[in-house]
Amino acid sequence: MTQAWQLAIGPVGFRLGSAWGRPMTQLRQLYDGYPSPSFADYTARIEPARPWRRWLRPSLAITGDYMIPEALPMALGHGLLALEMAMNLQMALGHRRHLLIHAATVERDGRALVMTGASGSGKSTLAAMLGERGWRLMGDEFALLDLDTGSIHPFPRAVSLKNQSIAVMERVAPADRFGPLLLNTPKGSIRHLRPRADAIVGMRAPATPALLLFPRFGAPTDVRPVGAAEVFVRLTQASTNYVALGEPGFDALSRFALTVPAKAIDYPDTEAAIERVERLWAELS
Amino acid sequence: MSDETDKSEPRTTTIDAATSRRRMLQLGVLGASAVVTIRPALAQTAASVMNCQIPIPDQTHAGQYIAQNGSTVPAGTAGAVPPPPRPVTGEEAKLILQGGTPAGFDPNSTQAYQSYIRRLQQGVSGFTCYASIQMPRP
Amino acid sequence: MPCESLTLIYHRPSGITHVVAPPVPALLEALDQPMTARDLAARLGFDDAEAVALLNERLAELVEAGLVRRA
Amino acid sequence: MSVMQLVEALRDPATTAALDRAGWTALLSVARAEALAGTLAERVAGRPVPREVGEAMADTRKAAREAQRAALWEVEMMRRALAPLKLPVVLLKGSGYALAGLSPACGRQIGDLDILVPRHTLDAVEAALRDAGWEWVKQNDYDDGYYRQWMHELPPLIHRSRDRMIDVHHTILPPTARPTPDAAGLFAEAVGVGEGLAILSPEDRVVHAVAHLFADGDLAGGLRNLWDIDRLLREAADKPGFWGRLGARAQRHQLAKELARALRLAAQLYGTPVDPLLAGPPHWGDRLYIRRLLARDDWGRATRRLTRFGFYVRSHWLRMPPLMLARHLWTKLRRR
Repeated sequence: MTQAWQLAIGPVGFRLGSAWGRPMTQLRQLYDGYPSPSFADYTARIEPARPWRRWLRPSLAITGDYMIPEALPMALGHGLLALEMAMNLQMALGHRRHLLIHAATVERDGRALVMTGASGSGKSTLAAMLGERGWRLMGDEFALLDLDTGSIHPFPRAVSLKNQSIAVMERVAPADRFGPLLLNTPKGSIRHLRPRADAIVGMRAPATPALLLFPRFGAPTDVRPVGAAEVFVRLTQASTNYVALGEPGFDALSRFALTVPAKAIDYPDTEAAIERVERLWAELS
Repeated sequence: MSDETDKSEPRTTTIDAATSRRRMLQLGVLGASAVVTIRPALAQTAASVMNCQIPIPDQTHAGQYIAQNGSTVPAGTAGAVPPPPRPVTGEEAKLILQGGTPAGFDPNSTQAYQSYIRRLQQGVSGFTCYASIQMPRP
Repeated sequence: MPCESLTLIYHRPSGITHVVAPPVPALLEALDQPMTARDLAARLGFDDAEAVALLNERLAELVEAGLVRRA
Repeated sequence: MSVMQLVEALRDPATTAALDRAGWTALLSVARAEALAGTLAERVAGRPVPREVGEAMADTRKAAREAQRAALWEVEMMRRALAPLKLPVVLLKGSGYALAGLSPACGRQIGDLDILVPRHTLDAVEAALRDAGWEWVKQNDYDDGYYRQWMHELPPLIHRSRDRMIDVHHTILPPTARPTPDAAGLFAEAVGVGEGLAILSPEDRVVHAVAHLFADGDLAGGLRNLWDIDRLLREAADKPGFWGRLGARAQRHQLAKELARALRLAAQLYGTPVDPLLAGPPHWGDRLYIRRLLARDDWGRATRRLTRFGFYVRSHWLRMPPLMLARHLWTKLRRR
């Protein structure tokens, strides 16, 4: 492997490999300050889609300990994104230590606010923004639900900002925390943002879930309660490993659904959302 | 025919009000499908962390046209449309399934492509991708 | 939409979760021993043919889900 | 070389004591690539390992056990579907090992459900499974025709709500393969495990694992298949007369040469106790097989492209006459 590096994100260690130098250099800059563990739970790699694709019109395949067929080869210029996706893939297919929920999470006073929803719901941007305003960012991609304690473990990857939200965050976060701007990726424009130092320092500190939100961007402000059964079903569909975990997964998720208050929240813009989130949070205690 | 419940006791958690026998006696309740089995959401999430593609048609039928009902037919068949110049991505497939036309596609062809995607079966290339995008999202 | 009374079932032998709506919990409760579909209908107080036919549909669902076994 | 490290760890878990954390990282990647992670995790259970390694191994063991539960449930649902037919149903490979509690099952990854039924019952079995919710995994016309005409199994079926596949076999090698196993003999010697289900006899289990090792694919998953053979042999080796019966069964199924090769490879890699007469003298070709079995680097990547391709062609050579092989490779090639 031409380029290799090990990276810890929350409780998970990754060994990363790349056939090219540049994506790895970008990744190491983006994750500056993160620990480099000596044992890795998962190996994630990017390699030439075909042997000659290393040099000739390079295109890369996302792979590792776990892989899926029919993945679209990506352009070398998007190598950083590919490495990120390779890590996501290992988690989605292989992780069994926690119940993995596709959600963004922030923490305050030891209690976690979990936001789940399809991509485009704005949960990443919302979490990133809250992370700049007094909350600790625990992660924008996966929430790791502890099967024994019911708490949430951080998985503070660099936030993946898409399209319009890039400019929104560029106004509030310093330039040295941003990765390169990636244009024309399969998901549009992408720019990664390293979380603030408190998120990295605190990346082994779990938090108790206190509120679950289903945000939806682009509609007039509205808040509706969501019943426990609906929460349960929606979270099984937002989880990559619920079925594989068996009974511990059922216990953890039903406990979460029965004890954590849940609201669906529609919002027209990030400011309105933050104002509403703060109010809901204040109403909790 | 006789039925028996499975010997091993299942764990149940009842949410909200308990059922009363009286209520279940209503035919309306009895008439509706009452079991939802939780299935793995892996494909869906895999799609959101990966991106996938659907070749139309698959390589074994390369060069064939797509009929309006989505089947592959010999090139030049009346009423059928030529395949798209490249595989459709998951995002484009989603748009096509909603009746839209991705940039660079002939609007007159998308009906046939939509039928083709709907008819995809396990084992045909593109199926995993299709399965991942047609699953209901939370 | 308010969430109507739903029951979550974790079925240990299969490791599969089912979300069931009425009348399934009551059906499973009534099926406390092997019995014929006719016995079950009688126990639940169904007498007309339409109800028995619908009951059989629900039982078929439960058989496919593996919660009820045809003997 | 890390694949050898995996082989040694399975053979003697104490060899892992020398590994540092980087060594464990590589070992785990290689084990995952060879579908042996669960097996490895069970082998090293209880040994002193670095804390993070212990956590990863515990996760892996739990995952394997949960997956076996799902596989056994699939067996039960199949049993319920086929019970009215009152047929002899023989469970093959992983599900069979798991249901009978045989040692290869420990930590083993179980893929599709493989069953063996008498050839003349295939139509009835197909109908019963479809009634119970299994559906065709519809391939294209070529594949479907290929299966029905040439293979030793129905085209695979998948259950519509559980997404699990079942392969229904009527013998253990395709009719086109040069060896012709005695299918009736497999049923005659099968051992009941209750509720109308059976597994192959101890000797036939080994012969089937051997057929599977050499005939399926390009020796892909070879280390795992060879591990099955090692475990099966160790479990049966002490039974009086076992080796004699094993030799006779291999003859009967026309797989004596393949058995001898598998015994030599297992002995060499896993230190399996084997009967020297059955294994025969070392053969120059064994080295090629070993080379192929160990073709992986410590990132879990497949290496030795040429050796692999050679075995791919060879595996089909064993399964089909030359002209059909040419046609098959041509069709597959055009599809790429």
